[in-house]
Amino acid sequence: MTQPILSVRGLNVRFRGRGGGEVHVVRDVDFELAAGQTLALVGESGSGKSVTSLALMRLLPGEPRCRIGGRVLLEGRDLLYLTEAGMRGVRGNEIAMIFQEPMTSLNPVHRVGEQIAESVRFHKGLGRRDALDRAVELLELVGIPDPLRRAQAFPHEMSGGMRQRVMIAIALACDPKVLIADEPTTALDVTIQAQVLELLRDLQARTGMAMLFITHNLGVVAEIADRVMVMYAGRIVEQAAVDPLFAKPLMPYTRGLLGAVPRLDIFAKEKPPLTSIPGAVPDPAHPPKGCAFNPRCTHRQGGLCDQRTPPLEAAQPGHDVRCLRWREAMEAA
Amino acid sequence: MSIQTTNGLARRRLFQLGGAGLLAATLPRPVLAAGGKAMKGQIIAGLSQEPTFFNPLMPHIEVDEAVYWAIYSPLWGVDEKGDFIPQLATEIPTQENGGISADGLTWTVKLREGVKWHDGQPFSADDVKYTIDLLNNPDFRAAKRQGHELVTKVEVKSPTEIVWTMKEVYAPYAAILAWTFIVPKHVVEKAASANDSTLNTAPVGTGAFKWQERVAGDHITLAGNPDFFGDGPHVERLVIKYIPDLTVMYTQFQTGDIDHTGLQGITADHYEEASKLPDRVVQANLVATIENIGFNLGKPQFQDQAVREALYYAIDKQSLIDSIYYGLPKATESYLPQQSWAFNPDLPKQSYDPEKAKAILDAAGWKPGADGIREKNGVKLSFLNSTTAGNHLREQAQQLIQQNWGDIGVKMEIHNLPPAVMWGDYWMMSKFDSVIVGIGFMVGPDPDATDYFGGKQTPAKGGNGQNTTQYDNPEVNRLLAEAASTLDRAKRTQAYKTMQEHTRHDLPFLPLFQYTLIEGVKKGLNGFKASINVQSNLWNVRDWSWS
Amino acid sequence: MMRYLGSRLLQSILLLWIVSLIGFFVLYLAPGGPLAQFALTPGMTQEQLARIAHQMGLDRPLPVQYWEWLSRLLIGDWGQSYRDSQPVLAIIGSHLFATLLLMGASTLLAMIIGTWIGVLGAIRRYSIFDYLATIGAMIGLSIPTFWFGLIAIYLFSVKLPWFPAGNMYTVGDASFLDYAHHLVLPCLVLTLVTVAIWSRYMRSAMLDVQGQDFIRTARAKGLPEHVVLRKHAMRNAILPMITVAGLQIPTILSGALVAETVFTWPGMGRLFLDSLNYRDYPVVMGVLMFSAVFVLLGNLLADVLYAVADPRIRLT
Amino acid sequence: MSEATLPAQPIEDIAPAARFRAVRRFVRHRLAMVGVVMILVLVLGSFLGPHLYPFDDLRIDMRNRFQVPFMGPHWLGADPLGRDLMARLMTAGQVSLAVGFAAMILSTLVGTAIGAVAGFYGRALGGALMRFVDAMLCFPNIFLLLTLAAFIQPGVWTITAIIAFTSWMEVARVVEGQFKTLRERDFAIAAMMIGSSDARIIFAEILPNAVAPIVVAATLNVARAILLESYVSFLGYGIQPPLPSWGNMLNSAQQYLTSAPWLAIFPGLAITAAVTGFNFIGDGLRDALDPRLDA
Repeated sequence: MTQPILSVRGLNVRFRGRGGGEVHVVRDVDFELAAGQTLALVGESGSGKSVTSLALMRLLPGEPRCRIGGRVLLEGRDLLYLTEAGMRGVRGNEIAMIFQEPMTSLNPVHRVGEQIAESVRFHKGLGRRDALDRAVELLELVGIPDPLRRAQAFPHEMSGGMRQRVMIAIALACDPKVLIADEPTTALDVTIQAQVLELLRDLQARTGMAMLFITHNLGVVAEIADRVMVMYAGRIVEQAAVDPLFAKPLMPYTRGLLGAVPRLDIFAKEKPPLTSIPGAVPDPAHPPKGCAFNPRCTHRQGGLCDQRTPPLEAAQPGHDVRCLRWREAMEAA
Repeated sequence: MSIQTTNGLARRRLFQLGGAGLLAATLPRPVLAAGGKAMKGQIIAGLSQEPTFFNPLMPHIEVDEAVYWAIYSPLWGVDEKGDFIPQLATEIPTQENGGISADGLTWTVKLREGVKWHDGQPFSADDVKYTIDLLNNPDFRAAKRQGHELVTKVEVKSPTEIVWTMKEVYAPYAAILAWTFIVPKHVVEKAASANDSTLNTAPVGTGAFKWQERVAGDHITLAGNPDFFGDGPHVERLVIKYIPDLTVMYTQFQTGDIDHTGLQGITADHYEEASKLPDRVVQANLVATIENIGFNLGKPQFQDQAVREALYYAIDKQSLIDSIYYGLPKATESYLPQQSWAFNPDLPKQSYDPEKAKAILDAAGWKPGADGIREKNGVKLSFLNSTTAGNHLREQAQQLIQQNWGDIGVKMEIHNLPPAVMWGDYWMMSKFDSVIVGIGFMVGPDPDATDYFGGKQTPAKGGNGQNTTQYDNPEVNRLLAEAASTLDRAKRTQAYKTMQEHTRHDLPFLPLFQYTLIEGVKKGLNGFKASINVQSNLWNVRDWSWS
Repeated sequence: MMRYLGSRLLQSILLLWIVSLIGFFVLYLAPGGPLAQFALTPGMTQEQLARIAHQMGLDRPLPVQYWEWLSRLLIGDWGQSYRDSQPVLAIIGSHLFATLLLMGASTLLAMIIGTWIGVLGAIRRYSIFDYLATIGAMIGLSIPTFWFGLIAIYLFSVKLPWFPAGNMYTVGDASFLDYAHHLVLPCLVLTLVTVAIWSRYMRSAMLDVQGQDFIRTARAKGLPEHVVLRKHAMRNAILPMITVAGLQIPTILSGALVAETVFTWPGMGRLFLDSLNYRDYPVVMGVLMFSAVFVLLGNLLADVLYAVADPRIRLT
Repeated sequence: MSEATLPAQPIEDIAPAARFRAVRRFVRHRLAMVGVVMILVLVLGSFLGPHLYPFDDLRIDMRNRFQVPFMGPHWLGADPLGRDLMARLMTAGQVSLAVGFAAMILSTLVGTAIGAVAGFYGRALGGALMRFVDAMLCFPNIFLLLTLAAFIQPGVWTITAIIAFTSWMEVARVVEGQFKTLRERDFAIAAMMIGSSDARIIFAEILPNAVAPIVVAATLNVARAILLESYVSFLGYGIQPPLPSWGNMLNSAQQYLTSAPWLAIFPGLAITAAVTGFNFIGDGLRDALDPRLDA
């Protein structure tokens, strides 16, 4: 692996409720991200993926409502120790982010050109005119036809796919080193999804930026990611390159997720039955004892899984897993 | 007058040399206008109600009169002593001077020469005839026709002489004329209907002040009339300021924002403080209004004279006056103000004697029932008492009286109404049980009160008047008629005095006190004279001047 | 747009008609009448009063009177005051300035203060400030305006003679400063209520907007907080406030009536009360209709402004 | 920052548990509890107080007129007729609170009925009713109230009636909105399918689901009614003396503002406390019954 651009060590996020109790939503997350690389962060809703990404951007509410611990190193600088002004210089400039809901992520009262230009003006010190020119360029880059006219449009005058392209244009405005894409395709039609993924891949190839791709859709992961990180109840439970993970998932949860993906793989010898994971993500305020997944786990072993919290162990080089019984899974595979 | 004129003329020449207009506008010196009057400064008079209507012949409220006295002139006015003073007429017609014929039916009035209306038109006998005829015109919305309707024929002998004949001798007519302002024929005639003439909003008169402007809801500005036929005016401007809140009015008097507190004056609770103010002159003057409790004699509770008498004994009148009204009003037994020439000072004085009250009721057969309320033949001594809502002091008085009467086993409930309801059919058609009201019973400066006490004057019985208590005493009726139909002051006085004895005895109303109006003027403002004979103490504002 | 305005105007006219019906019949059927005030004029008699009532047309059947009033209104004749025989519109006109001055000044003040309290409360949600502002607003909404006015007079006019207790200006000194000096207390009193309403709505609008995704987008762009706040959050939070402002007009008018009474401010509210006391029907009806027009136009204007300010809205 | 980024909360269900949760939320609402205590104190004070307090509210005592609070036999001082201010405040409290409650009940009934009919039937009838509501809302409420007050003989019941008549419109609007949406919901449609009568659908099916906003509006209406009563009484059109209400006590205190300010201060505090109390409760109820409207 090349020198990482972004390196996250021991990231912890705790929220304090209004009642005073503390909820630990992200626990000891470590990962690294290199230029040109795409890391997928996968998990169900409520697993802590989005909080992780917002924590990197420091977009979570400040203390005392939310405490972030650990280190987030961007080319060696710890973002968690930057001043708020310093952090603003990073956001949208060195790390950019696109969100799940293109329908609501754009400000309805400003023209899209202005919303793109705003970022350039602030970070690059461009004048109003120049910034707008740049916005038009970006719109063209993200494949919006007639960009000159579209720059004058309001968000509600555009379709969802278009708006997501605008969001991407905003994110790319300052040539960021890292792009965090938080479920960028989830809210879109399937055909549009493919186009947007294609666009992201294409742009990444052109700019060489690193991408942290957050999704709950493993189908999308296979399309875009180099490595995959599976998150459950605030913890990384499995981490590997795409192929080994898809080929040989070690954590029952990952297997569950894979089982929940409808496959259109016509070459598969035998179609495995479509399964789903019973139950729901645990309440982070009251995590179960032992392995967080144990109440839903089909491989759960009483007296073990509900007693001990499993550590993250390297099953193979580059393939980490957090399961007390991964060896059995390994053998079975 | 003559000295002033010469002096004024001399000065005027002086001013003309230097450009009178410019100087007059910039220098705080006496302004000398065409008529050669010395007018200096302005007077700001505060009133707690707003004068809004300026045709003096049409229905209006008391406060409007403040403006009328400044703008219009009657044939003769009446001063604070009750004497008539010639205004548009050169003398007061009497039988002695031949102005009134021996039979009392023909009046001849000589008018002042050279009087001009504010718009420059000359005043003449035609205007007087027009005014009297207009009052008798059935299509005209006259405020009152009393007296005028007895005039049968009006003849203009010359521009300065007018003669009319009356159906019968009617003594109060001179007094009524003292309150009848003459209006300009040429102005009223212009309107399609006399009801809608420009006089209603922009009056034109012959008085000491000319109409300048009105800012509705705020103030009225009148300008000194340099052509006024009499002495005065002595100020350039009279501003009548409407200040609806008495406390605010007092504050503004304190701070000097207003020079005079007019109608409603200073509240009693501020009197002591006000009289100590430096550079202010504060007077408490008795006015013609008599506070009284009126009984509806049509109701069974009040038909027994013993009840009315007992109720009178049960009122702690002196405490009421002393504590609620700060001792300022004067207890009275009559319907007339004590300044009136017909006032009878020898009426028996009421005393607070609840025991006697109880005894009277016991004797008359009004025995306490199970609930402690007295009753007789199924009639309970329980009734409502009404007044206009919002009069705080009177509401307190009501509550005190309520308690006084409760002590002798009489239940009085307070049932106050907004003025627009109170003075409607409720009052006029005698729908009340009892009321507590302040009424000026006189007709102008004349002690005639036929309207209030004449047996035929009860609207509820189809009569034409305001005898809403439904009082009907044949002797009183006779005395009232006799007094009105003679011009002999001595005979009239005797009749009214006897009549007051009757009302004191019969008690169709319980006289409580004669009101005091506390008015203040700034020191240095001369000429203020309180008078019970008019409805506004601005009546002689033409004579007011700054030292 | 034109069609929208047309239909709104039609609707407003319908509403005004209902308003006129309610107002007219309630008023004319109410006991008492405009002539009662003359009853105590010396020499006034019942017969005379009846004659005057007849000449004024007050003895005709109500529907006839209503029809006459309405048909005159339709050709722009609002009638004449019984009290001072001026045209009703002229009377309203002469009182309008005072009310507009008071309403305008206090609304402006309330908007500025209320907006800031609301915004600060929203961005420092659950802070001491927010808590106090919330309680303060609730109390502000609960204090009777007139009482607050009385207390204000007692404190700042009686005990500390800083401000005049009433009137709009001093006779003879109608300078700007003099007006301003008189305006302070009534404006303060009227502002109290509106500021409370304003800050509450502003706070909730801000909270609403702050939860929106586009605010996160703006932050993710690395924009400074004040830009996020002004350009993105407040710009959007202001939108519902336009409607709120339109809907507040009746409340502010009511407040103005009370404040005008306490401070003897020569405006429409006091005109209304005085006219009601005298049963000056044409003026009372005039003020009622005028305020209804004012309210409806205010709402219409708010809707139009909303459409101008929010590109998503098209008036159809 | 939005709550949306917090881990997902369990979804609200419509089971009795939700009702329990609403009660719990209400009880935990600090301001609402302050409000409850304030109202309890005022209600108990007004209705029980007179039985424990040594002075009568109507007894005139000229020797003690204008007695300053805490400086004589009368705790909170005495009025111009020497009547005990505290006793009068209690009687006035009975009147003002009763008017507030009664007006609330009346306005809620009227508003609910009209709103329900308008929302349920829609179309011409509903439209006509709602235009009437709109027209009523065109009047600034004090203007309307005063006009109506001129129409009636002021007394406790008539004042209550006209206050109710000027404050039912908001309830009607809320209920109409609720009915419009609820009648399209499954349970209402199902009821219509099986041929339930309109009355049954309105009262048994839809109304219970619209109770939360009605309760909130009703609570706030008590506050409003108390305030409105004080306004009309202050302006001289409301409850007439000698029966005291907090509003008319202020009316008569106005002229003694400089010499006896306590006559104005205490009734004003009482009104403010009562209105604030109900507003607090209303706010708490809104938060408790409808967590989405968290503002």
